[in-house]
Amino acid sequence: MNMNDIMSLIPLWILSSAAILIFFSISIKRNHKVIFVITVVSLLVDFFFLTGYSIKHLQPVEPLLIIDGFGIFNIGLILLTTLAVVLISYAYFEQREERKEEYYILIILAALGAAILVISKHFASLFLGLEILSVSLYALIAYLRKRERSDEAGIKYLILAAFSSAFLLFGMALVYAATGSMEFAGIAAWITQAHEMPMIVVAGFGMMIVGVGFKLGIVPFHMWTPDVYEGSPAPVTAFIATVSKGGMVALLVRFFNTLNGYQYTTFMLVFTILAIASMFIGNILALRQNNVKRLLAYSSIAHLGYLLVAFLAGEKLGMEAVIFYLVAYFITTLGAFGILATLSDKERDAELLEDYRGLLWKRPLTAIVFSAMLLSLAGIPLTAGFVGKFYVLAAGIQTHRWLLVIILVINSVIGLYYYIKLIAIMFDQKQAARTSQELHPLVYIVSSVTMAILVLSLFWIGVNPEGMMTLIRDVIR
Amino acid sequence: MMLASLIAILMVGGIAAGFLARVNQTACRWLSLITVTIAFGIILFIWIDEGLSMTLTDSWLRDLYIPWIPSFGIAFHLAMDGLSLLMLALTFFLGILAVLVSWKEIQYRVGFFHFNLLWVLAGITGVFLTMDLFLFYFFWEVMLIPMYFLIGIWGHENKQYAAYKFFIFTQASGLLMLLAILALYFIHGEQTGIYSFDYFALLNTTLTPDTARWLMCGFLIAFVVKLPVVPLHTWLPDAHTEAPTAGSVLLAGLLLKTGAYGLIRFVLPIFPEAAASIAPIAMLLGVVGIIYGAVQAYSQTDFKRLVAYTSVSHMGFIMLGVFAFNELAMQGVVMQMITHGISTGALFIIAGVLYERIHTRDILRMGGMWKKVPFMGTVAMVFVMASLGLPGLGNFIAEFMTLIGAWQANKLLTIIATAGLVFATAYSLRIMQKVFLGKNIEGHGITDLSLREKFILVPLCIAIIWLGLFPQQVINTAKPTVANGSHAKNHAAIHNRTRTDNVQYTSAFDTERRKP
Amino acid sequence: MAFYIASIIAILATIMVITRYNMIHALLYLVVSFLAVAVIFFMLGAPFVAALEVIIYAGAIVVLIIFVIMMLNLKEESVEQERKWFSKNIWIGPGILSLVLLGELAYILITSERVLLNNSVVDSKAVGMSLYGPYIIGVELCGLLLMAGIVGAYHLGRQRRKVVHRFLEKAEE
Amino acid sequence: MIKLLWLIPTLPFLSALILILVGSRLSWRVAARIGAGSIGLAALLTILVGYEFLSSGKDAYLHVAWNWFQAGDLSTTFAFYLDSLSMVFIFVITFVGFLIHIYSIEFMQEDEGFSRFFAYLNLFVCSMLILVLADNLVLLYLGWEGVGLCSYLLIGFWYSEEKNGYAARKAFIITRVGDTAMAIGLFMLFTVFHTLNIQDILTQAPLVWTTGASMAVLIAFLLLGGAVGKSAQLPLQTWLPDAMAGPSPVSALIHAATMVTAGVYLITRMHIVYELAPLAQLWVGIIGAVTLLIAGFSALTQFDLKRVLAYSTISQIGYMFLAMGVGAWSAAVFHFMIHAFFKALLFLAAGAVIMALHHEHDMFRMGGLKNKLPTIYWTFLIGAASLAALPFITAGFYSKDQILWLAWAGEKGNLWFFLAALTGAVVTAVYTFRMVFITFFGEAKTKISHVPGMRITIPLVILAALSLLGGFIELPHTLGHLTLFSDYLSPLLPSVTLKEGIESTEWAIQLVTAALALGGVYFAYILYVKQPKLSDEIKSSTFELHQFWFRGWDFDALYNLVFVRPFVYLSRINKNDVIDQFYTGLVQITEYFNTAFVKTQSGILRWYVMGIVVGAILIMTISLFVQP
Amino acid sequence: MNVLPVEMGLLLAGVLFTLGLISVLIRRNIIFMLISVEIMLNAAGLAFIVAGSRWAQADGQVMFIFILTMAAAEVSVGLALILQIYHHLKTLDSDAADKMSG
Repeated sequence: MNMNDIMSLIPLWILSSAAILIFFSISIKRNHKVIFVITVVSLLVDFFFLTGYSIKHLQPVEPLLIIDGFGIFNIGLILLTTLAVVLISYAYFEQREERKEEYYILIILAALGAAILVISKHFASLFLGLEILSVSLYALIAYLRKRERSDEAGIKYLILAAFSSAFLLFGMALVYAATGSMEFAGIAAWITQAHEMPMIVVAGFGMMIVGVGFKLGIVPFHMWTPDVYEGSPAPVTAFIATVSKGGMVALLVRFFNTLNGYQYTTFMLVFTILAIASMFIGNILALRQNNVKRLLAYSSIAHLGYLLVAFLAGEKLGMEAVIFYLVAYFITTLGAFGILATLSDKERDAELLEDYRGLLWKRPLTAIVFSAMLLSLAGIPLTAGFVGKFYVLAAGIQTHRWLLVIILVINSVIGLYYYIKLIAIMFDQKQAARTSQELHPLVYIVSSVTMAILVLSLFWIGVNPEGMMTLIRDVIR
Repeated sequence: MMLASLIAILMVGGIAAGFLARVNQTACRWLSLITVTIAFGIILFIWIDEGLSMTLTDSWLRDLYIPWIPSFGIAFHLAMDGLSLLMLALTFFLGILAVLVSWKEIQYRVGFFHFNLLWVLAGITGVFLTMDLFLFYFFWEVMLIPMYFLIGIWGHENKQYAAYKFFIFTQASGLLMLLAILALYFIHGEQTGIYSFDYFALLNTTLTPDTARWLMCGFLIAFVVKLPVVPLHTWLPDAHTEAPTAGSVLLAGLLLKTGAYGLIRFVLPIFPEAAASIAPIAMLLGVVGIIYGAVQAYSQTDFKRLVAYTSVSHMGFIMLGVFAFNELAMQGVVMQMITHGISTGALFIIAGVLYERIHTRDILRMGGMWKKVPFMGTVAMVFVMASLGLPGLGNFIAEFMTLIGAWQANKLLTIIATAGLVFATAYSLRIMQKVFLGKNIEGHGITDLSLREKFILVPLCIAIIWLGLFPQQVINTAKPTVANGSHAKNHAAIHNRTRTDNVQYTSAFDTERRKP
Repeated sequence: MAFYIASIIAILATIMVITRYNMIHALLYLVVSFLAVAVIFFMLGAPFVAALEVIIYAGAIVVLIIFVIMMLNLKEESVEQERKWFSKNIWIGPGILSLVLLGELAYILITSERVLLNNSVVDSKAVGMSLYGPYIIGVELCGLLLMAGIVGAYHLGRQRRKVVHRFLEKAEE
Repeated sequence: MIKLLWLIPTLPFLSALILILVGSRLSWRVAARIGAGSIGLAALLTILVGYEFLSSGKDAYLHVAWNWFQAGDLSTTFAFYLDSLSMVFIFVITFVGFLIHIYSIEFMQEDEGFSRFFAYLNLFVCSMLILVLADNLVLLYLGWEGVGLCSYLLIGFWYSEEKNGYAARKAFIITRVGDTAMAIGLFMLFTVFHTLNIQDILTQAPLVWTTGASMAVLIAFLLLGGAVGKSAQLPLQTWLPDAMAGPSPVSALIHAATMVTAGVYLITRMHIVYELAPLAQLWVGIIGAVTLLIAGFSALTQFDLKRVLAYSTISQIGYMFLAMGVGAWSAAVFHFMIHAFFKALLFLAAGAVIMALHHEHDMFRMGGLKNKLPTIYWTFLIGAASLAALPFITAGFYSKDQILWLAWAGEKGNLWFFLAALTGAVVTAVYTFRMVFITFFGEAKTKISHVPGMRITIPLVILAALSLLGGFIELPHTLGHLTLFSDYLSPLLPSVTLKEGIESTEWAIQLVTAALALGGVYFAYILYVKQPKLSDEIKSSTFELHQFWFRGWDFDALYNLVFVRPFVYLSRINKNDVIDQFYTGLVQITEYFNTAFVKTQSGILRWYVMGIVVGAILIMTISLFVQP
Repeated sequence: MNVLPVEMGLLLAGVLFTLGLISVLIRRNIIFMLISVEIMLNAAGLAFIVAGSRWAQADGQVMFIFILTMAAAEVSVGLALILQIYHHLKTLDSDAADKMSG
């Protein structure tokens, strides 16, 4: 590890230092505000540091990591997302009778894990990144100890994540046993050399897909999503829906491209089946859901299915589409859960459909932002979600994946129903009897500003996506 | 720039009206009225300025090209020809009436209502103007959302269901169109190396017959759902019935027309052979629509539902005419688009006016209104007659030209379609009988039209009679579009014109394109 | 030969683990299984890891679990309950699924090309060099992983107080 | 003056417009002046125009108002074309129309819809004028539909009665059926000639078609369809008897004098096409012959005074069709004119009777009015005599005689036509005088509530005079041989070529006709005055037949069964749109899947683990079987 | 030391893995589930050792150490969670934790 490596890893150092700093700061005095500020500042500093990197930057940190444009972009995405989550968390946790401070350590560590994930080029770093993320999430999910559901969600996630990690590890071991390398590039080289892929490697990759699929929450590894989404505190749910899944997607893209997985019908077939199943089952499950968090969970299953369509399309356009979709999806999901968090009160999260009835008339701006987010999820123009979906369809059509594309369209239509249902409830004339909150309004300014920025970027990317597209294209190269 | 300003005025006006309503509701109504009137004024200005002297070679009136997403070859490209001009004139005319008609009816969330109203109009304007397929899809969707809200918030009893149905039907079909657009884009890109969504570029795509047919189906389905064509029509009765009056007017008057417009603007020029190959089926569907809509209309007891089914029937003529492939039929179609917008819009307004007075749409509970409201009765009579195609009113010109054109293409179907006029008579007269004639069963005591309502309905009357007696101006305006097969390709001619907008004009063909 | 004996012991012990009603018994069998695996590690030329297996798996982790069991103060009825849950039917589905999976795995492994293991020993020094050479970042990450685990466990495992009011809670701290 | 031709239809139109817009605020006096005055002016103008036209000696005069619409090949003008044929028609329309308007002022005085009535009536006159003046078929179609509309409006004038509305709609819809055929005819004409200008078609037709060309026949049949609908001929005759629901002046103007003869106008106008399509022309004759018989017999059995007249109208138009069928164009037009006089007279007189008797329609509740309403009686009698074609003194005799003679002697005539016409003549005489005798003779059964005033009697007298004297402008060879009318039309309408050596029989035919007419009157006299019991016996002995005729040969029932019921049934059962079921089904399927999938989200951890295992097995199996 | 084929080592790992898997599926007691997952992780570690042994590399052992770390962290958090759940539900039955479904 030379100086260059160390320099390249500074964003990670900053993150880990921030975690440790908070750790110590807690041991001195617990102060929510201070720790919040530390977290925000460190994330910001980290991000600004990151923007200093050139997109063309390429610095492998042998053998585990590689810092390249793609990685930098994704780390940036993760940092911003984490920042947004942290910002909406402040108001959320301020009103809860729970120690708040550990939360920030855990979330920084989780972000760090995801960051590792997106720049790893080795099984070991992949695994460690994944586990840092997971272990932090176990605690985050169950963070609100007063709620039974939190524990339930936590233990479910823990057992299932460990279970799927075991699959991932076993798969890795098989691949390693056959190829003698744990580096992506090394494996790729071995396979190229061997001309055909031995079955044991295929099986190894297959088992790894189980682990990956679990993190992505695609069918049939999706069953945890609704329960965990429901049980977690709203900001954590946002985090799971975005960073955790997005990190995995980025990893998958890197891994698959390094291996050039597109030439193997087996994997294409597997992913096609998973994509189709995810789209259908996710959307159909969401149809009559009355819990907004679960609804969003099901919708996220479907969205990952859409994402897989772009992923399967492959080629450059497909990769661009994946990343663009991811960005749009991040913004949208953060927005949606942000609203959910803002509306939550001390007792419980605002997760029932009924909580939203007539919201437009009570809190018009909130309702409009939420509607914008839902419309973006539904892929309606003017929003980022539309451009994302357009991108995905374009990628699918370019490579003639008609089946997937048609199924995507059908599912978009099914999906419309429940997004619209939620919007319709907000526009209903009757109003929910939910009382407004008692906290000092200043607390909400942070959340409100965050939401405003999110919704503006949602529209900005929806109306003028050219900049983002160019950026992504440079990143993919 | 004028074209973009049309859209911009409506959008800005919508937002402004939305906020203004918090201060003063009446001011909000006036603001939206003024906004639409300004747009109408602009269109009239353009029409008078040069529409009256249009010639075949000089058929594109205005053009605006601003690159938007260059990496996909997407541009903000608006252009106007006679057809667009007519459609826009209709749009703003009905738009003004829609604002007026809501003056008393909408007392609830006035600001948001007018915001949606103006944005629907903006979306429709965009649809009628855009010459970039991506942008077209964009506007196509943009007009749906506010429309959804109009139905879903200010509708009648079963509004949610109707709004869902409307939204899902149109979205589903729209997405299929998007697929077709994308496929066309890539095919064209692979052929020429120029990746562009520009309408004029894509016109030159060479397609194998099979591909062409599939792609056309994608476009077609979006348009026929909107039109609507039996059996894809079932969203329409619900949506029309449940929408508030302004919503029904916009739906019937304009949204349905976007489907017809799409057929003329996109399906025929881009896929001429494929369209010709399915013409018999399409015409058959048109005829089925004519008959089926009429039969359905006859049995309805809900006034608005009845009128909605008449729309289905009337739109069948459009299908029939478009696929007859001759100028006469096409002129008939254009005429039908306008006259149907006026006549059906008027009938919905009458239904709304009645509903405001007696709070029911059930025609079995009406009857004998004439004695109380002779003026309304007379007006209704005019539009009922228009809907059954009485000569002297605009609809006759439309139907006559359509049928006489269709006769050249397919005799049997034309005969059946003509027979549909008998059914049209049956249901139209039923409206008159049940609502205005007969006995006043429930003893409704109602007042005749107020000044505002007269101000809405009388211009409609005048318009429909005017179109029936002096349709030539409309025909002339539409002529370059429908009469000349290579009209669309004449677009290049506009480059040489000095009188384009002030914007730096970049050609549609030399922007930066990228092979993805 | 020793490998096969150790393997059989490991498998049998594991089977015992998964069939016990009494948790403590199961854990003891687990220790046996881990020990057998440690033997195998040794035979595979990984003495350092064999030691770690004994210390951490068989030692620390199992002890931790036993500790928790004791904390929860589980009594006889829990064994009874375990027995009750252990009906015959419960085996059918999972059994079939697992057998299919195992069969596939075995098929894949057995049909793959036969490679004999080297006899070379990778001693602790090599492991150390590797750990603190290329894998140094991994080690650091392990530290963070453990930190996450500790913070999490600390937060979740903290005894809950009866909280009357949030301000009171603050006062107590 | 002739330049003002366009004013003739415009005046009624303007009047209609004024009355519609502000009519409700005008007093009845002003409304009446506007309504009737405009027609009066139009009539005056017609006479002036006619005078100038006749004196100019030109064949035709064309006034182009504006280009209506022009698209593709189709070019249509809003233009009025005046020639001798349309001259006759506009004369009848404006003149008889004017008389009827005057009559209506009194007849409708008490009605609250007074101005509305005049508005409709004016609109009707306008449309009818456009119809006959149209220079092209599209404009003709405009008038054609316009009169249909007004007919609808006027039949249903008293709209609060459900059955009036029904009759009105029936009239409109049934005529629309014919119009549809006609429209298709227009399409075909356009396909052949690329124009719809009447004169162009007529000049080109002989060049394009040879006699009997199938296209010509087809088109002729389709136009005949339109004519049959408007003129209430078989098989579309059923609407006219019901149309009597409208006020009597309406029946007089629309359903006797003018609109119902539009079919005659159309066919006469297009006679060149029919000359080229002998088969179609033959069918014109056949339809006329059959219709005149069927309607005649139905007229025999009616109770309602106006229904008798309605059937009689159908029957008389049948004569006109018969005449056209044998190529006796001018005879048809002549009969049209005379018929317009006497039938308008009869209707107006009947209206006066009905009004006098407190809106009593049933003849058998009238009676004995001879002395109480002498003016009405005498004028009615004159009209009846003209209708029954009493020999030598009535105009009806001369016009009908011409038809009978040409049906026998014309080249295209045949024995069957002649026999039908002859039988019809007898029947006509019988039912006409049955009507006269029952209404005016015998005992008075209802009290008179309203004695008609000047506005009613003057038009009656004028029309009566015309019914008597109108015939003397065209006299047969045997009786003076005056051919003013046919000469006048001869440049336009060809005369009939007679069969070889048949002239000598003309006087015999005339004698037979005269005798039969008188015999019919006598027969009626015996049955209804002398021995009323006899008529009752006949009635009861042939009850079924009687009822069958009374119901108009059960055409209504037939159409109900074949067309109306299935349509209504179909539309009723499908009220909720069966196609929607398909989409509802899709939704249900999706919901079913939803229910099924929701069960998998049981919340039980082991089950979730199972899901992952299943996924793993799936992937492994695929890996096993699908080689990369 | 006997020479033995790699497949046998991997097969043993596979068998142990499957046994752990069965156990997760059939156990309702959360602690048992945790233990079973540990068995699986251990099996995966075994596989890594075998693979490392095949290539005579230290990487397999390094991976094992990482797995070990992760298992330890996992168990600690897991047990803490189990304590919470026992507190709430008064049982270790995983099926009792089904408050969230649908």
